[in-house]
Amino acid sequence: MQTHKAKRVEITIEAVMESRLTDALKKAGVTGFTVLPVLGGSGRSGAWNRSGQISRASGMVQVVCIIKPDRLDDLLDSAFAVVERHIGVVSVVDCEVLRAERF
Amino acid sequence: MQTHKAKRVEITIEAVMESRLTDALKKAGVTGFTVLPVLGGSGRSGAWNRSGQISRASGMVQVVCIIKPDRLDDLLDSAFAVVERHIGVVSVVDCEVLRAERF
Amino acid sequence: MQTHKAKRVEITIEAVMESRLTDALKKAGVTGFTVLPVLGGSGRSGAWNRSGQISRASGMVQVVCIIKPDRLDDLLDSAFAVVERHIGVVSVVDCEVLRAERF
Amino acid sequence: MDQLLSLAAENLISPIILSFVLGVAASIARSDLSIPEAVAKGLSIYLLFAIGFKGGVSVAAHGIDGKLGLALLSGIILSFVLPLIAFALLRVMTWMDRLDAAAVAAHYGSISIVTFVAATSVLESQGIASEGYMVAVAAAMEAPAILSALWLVAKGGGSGSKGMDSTLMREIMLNGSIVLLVGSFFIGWATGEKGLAEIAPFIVSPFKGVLCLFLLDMGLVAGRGLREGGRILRPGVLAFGVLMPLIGSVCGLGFGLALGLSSGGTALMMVLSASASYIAVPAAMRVALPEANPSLYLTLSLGVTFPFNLTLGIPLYVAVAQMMSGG
Amino acid sequence: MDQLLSLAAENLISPIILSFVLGVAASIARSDLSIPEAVAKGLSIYLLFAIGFKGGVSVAAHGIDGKLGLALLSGIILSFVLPLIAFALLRVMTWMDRLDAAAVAAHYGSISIVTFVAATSVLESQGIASEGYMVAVAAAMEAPAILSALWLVAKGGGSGSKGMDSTLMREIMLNGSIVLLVGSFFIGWATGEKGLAEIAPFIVSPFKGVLCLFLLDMGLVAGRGLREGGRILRPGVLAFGVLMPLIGSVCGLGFGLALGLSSGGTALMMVLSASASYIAVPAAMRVALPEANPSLYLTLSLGVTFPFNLTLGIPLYVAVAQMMSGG
Amino acid sequence: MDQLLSLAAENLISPIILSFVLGVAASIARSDLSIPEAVAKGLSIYLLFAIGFKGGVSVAAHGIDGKLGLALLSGIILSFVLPLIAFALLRVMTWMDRLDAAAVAAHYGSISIVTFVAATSVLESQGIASEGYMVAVAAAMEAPAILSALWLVAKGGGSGSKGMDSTLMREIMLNGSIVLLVGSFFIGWATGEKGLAEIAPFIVSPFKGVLCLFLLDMGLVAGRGLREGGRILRPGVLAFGVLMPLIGSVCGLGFGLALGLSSGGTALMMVLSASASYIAVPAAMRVALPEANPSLYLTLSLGVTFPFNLTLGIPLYVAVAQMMSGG
Ligand SMILES: Nc1ncnc2c1ncn2[C@@H]1O[C@H](COP(=O)(O)O)[C@@H](O)[C@H]1O
Ligand SMILES: Nc1ncnc2c1ncn2[C@@H]1O[C@H](COP(=O)(O)O)[C@@H](O)[C@H]1O
Ligand SMILES: Nc1ncnc2c1ncn2[C@@H]1O[C@H](COP(=O)(O)O)[C@@H](O)[C@H]1O
Ligand code: NA
Ligand code: NA
Ligand code: NA
Repeated sequence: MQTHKAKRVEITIEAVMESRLTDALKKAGVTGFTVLPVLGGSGRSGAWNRSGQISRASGMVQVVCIIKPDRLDDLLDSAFAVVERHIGVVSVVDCEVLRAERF
Repeated sequence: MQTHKAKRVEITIEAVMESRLTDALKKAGVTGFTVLPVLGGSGRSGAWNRSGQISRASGMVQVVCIIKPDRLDDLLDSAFAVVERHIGVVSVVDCEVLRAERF
Repeated sequence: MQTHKAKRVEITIEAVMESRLTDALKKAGVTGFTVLPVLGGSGRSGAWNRSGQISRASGMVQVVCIIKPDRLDDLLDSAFAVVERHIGVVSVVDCEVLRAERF
Repeated sequence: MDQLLSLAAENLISPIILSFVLGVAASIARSDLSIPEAVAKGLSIYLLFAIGFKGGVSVAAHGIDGKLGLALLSGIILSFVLPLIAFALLRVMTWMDRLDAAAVAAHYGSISIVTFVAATSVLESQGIASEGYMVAVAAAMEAPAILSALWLVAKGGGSGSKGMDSTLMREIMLNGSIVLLVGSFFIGWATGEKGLAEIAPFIVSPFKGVLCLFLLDMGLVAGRGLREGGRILRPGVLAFGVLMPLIGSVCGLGFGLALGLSSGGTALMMVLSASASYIAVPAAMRVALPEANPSLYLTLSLGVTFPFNLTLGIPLYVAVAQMMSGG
Repeated sequence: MDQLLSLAAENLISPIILSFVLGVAASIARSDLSIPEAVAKGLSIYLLFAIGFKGGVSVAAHGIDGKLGLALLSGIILSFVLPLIAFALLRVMTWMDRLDAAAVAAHYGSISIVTFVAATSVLESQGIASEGYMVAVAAAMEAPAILSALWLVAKGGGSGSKGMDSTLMREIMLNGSIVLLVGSFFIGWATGEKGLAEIAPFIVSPFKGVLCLFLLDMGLVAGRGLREGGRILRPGVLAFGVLMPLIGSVCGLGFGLALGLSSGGTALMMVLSASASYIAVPAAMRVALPEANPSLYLTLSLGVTFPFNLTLGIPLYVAVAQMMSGG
Repeated sequence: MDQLLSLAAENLISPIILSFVLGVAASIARSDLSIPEAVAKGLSIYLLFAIGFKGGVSVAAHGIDGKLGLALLSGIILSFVLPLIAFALLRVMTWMDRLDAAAVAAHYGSISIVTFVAATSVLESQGIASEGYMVAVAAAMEAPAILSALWLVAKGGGSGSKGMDSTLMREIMLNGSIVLLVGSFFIGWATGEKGLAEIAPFIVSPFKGVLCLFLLDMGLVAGRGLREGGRILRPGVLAFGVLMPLIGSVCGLGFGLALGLSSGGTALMMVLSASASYIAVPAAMRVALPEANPSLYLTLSLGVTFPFNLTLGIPLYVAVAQMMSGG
């Protein structure tokens, strides 16, 4: 099957920052992303988990964008501007996609 | 630790198509997969999110399969037959796995 | 944007083993990880899904750790000690991260 | 007329309607108020179970009259026929292509169970009796409309339709809400008043309150849909969303009178015909007509027709049913 | 006998049982009806809280008789001993290996709290009183069976057992359902009738209705298990799933009579002994005996023994307890 | 004094308090008892809807006196001013830097709606009336404190503050709990006693029971926070967590007396001033002051001040309000 090179960017970010991040992505011309729920985690700022929580203060989500390689830098710049002072993790993986016209 | 080359295929697909996709995967001899929930997303067909929804019409899930590299084409063919006319994203990443006998 | 090489390890493991795994990771000096929920799946031990379940016996979670490449072996050793006799999948992907000082 | 207006006004300031309005307003103002998906599903399971059970108990109490079979048949006919009317209207009134028009039409042949629930609670508070088996009629009307719509697409060349296969057929017929509604109807029927007495403090007393929260949620979802899909609501489309329920209700009225249903039953038949699906049909359309535009049918059904029925439609249908059936 | 049959029949057409049946039927027919995990957990938290609380209130009202300690001890002994019987039976009646047999045996020594809840509601509707502290006995019986099973594996060479460590021990003893049951028992005890009066409209009146929805969910899960794991139910295994609760109930009866419990208390002791765990023990087995086959123990416990107890077992145990304790 | 103690003791052994204690104990003992996030949110939606609605109904019943506007204004002033006091205290009593102190201070100017709910249920069970519009005051007090805190940071050089932008402002003002509280307040007001009668079996009778489960959940979350964040509770910090609510309550008392509120209303004004936010403010702080340490403010607010108010604070404030307002 014909596949095409792309980048899979995964941004783990505080739930309160989700809409700010996706707005920034849209401004940077990123048209597609998927948001995954996160149950809990641990990092330099300690451990957390969502069970029983009602405040959005302590949850995170994972935003996954698959993009053409040449769009990567724009995306990282705009994502970085949002996560800069916040906790969270940004990682990039090389991938292959079907239906390249969609990205 | 001894690891083995494999492919990680990630298919983001409408929830209503999940069982059709997994049936197709099983027919193609794919024996293992994991289904992750998706909270929301955005793409050419607009933005969506699951909060408060009761209909299955507008949700998506992510199906992740790790397979031996030589099985990739079969998998992609059968996955493509299902997603072809539907919205959704298929991506493939090179990975290494422990316990290769399981795949 | 400046990125740094890292490894993304994804461990799909039974929910009952989650705390044992994360304890082992912490002992091995892994300081950051994220836990994702899993809806269902299928493997050699059959198919399962969480809907309507109240027992923790049949669910799984996905633990994702991003680490410096040189820490990979320690991580895999300690993860393997936990998953060894259990069902579950461990995969490793090469990735790039922003803010390398965090890993 | 005066009575009708005051009835509508009274209907409008009920906690149920206002909860829906609150939801819509919160969404449109972009508040982050939201009800978790699991909770919304839990509420809908409660409502389906309760309404089915109570319908069954009422059948157990009043016995089945010969009309049950005819009522079911009428529902099925309506569900088959209404999409044809809707389709014709859409092609005339809007710019929709065949595929989109068929997908929207399917929704209007099928039914909205919450509209039905809201109508039963209006009937109750006005002390108007109705046939308990109307919930079975509701269940029977869920699916046929889908077949009509697929037939419309197939007739037009079928491009865009993946058509009906046995898996989809099973999915539609055994869709969770139909099974729960019919199942609890039979449980209510089998256990009767005695069964009801055991669980009434759960399914009867708090019913209206739960309905409020559920309508709050529907308002939130509808408001989000309007915010995002509002631009599809060109005048023609909007007009269809209000006209079609009126036409549906007239068809329902005809069948109700012909069958000699009680005035409550006639009103419910009107409500079912006037209402548009937002659970079963949208999911079926995603499978069978994946290229039809979901925001068209979701916005119309949930954002236009549902609120219209909830606020103006139901009191109107109840008043007309009473007038015409001499209730 | 006649009375027993009519009692069983009456039991069978209650909303509670029929809800379970609906769930099983929906699953087997592959309907997509499902209750979200979060809602199912919410329902179980409600039931545990309510049953624990009411048990505590009843102890506050009737005082503690000297039998509480003995009843707890009896429960613990039963939980230790029943797995040994179950294990022996399994090795004779089925082809299971040591590991699987031990894992299954653990389930039958422990208890199913929903079976207990269903039994209390049968007792209530028949106006049969029981000792409030039976919920504490239920909690005490959850864990010991696990130790017996691990001992059985260890004795046999231990291959396959990761054995008991302090983490697992803590997890089992402080498992959510035990803590909630015991905690709410103490809250009920401390606040007594006055506390109950405050929250009765929440934990008493809607109780049976909530139980219906919960059993609907259990039916859905059990049906799915049967659909997927049904092939493990060879005749020997199936026979075990029905025989073992009967044997358990006889042991429970012996202890109940020996202690001089009320007929309700004796019935509950029988129910606890007859029931098989499906929450705490399966989770412990995944940790301690990861190589044992989960579909064996889950299908047996939830797909065979639970429905057997729910439909035929409970009325039988109640009738026998009344007969034997002269109630 | 004696009366106060017995009142406190009585308060302490209520199911509500004990449920919270059970949650804390279970968490600290590392039990895996947990309430799913969706269920916890569902419970909080129920409580907000019910308390808002009942407040509105009470306003509909007793009419609005001229004090409503003044009470709202008082609330807003208190919410603006209390953070300044809290900030000064924190800088004196603890080693916190400017940023952390401001973030904590914001919480104490704002309010905890569950503390408010618990207080209303104490008032109710003692038969003390209060102004229905106090829920509107509660809503009005949620946000201003955040502005004060950001001003404190900006004044100090602003490093660490991303400050207030219009998006954040909208998020805070239209935050889900404010919208639901105010929205249901208006629904209650509009539909009055008649609306209440329709849904009372849902929002009135089971209210306290639902509150128990919600407090169980809050106990679980608070206990987890204490287990993980307990080390931040140095003596100075701990002392602040108890002293600040007392100071807040005195301020609230002043305003309550000055406005001539009923003794119940005065008590609620004290409770609002004494309580610390744990929903809206923490989320706003993560956005606006991301570098402030969340475990400081969450542990203090939920792990120290909330339990203090729940157990000792509320009975104290009620007693003082009654004494001072001659109730
Ligand atoms: N190395 C890592 N791998 C995966 N997730 C991480 C990692 N570090 C941090 N996270 C996630 O990001 C959150 C915040 O991290 P931190 O900023 O280090 O406190 C954690 O709670 C995790 O959910
Ligand atoms: N580039 C992308 N990266 C990640 N997810 C995507 C991307 N494009 C689409 N998606 C997901 O697939 C769904 C449907 O996409 P579309 O077919 O473009 O409307 C979206 O709502 C997203 O959840
Ligand atoms: N090849 C695979 N790709 C992705 N997930 C898998 C794979 N194999 C197993 N899994 C997951 O791991 C669980 C246990 O697998 P198994 O040990 O094969 O029964 C399955 O239910 C899946 O959720
Ligand atoms: Na219709
Ligand atoms: Na047992
Ligand atoms: Na305050």
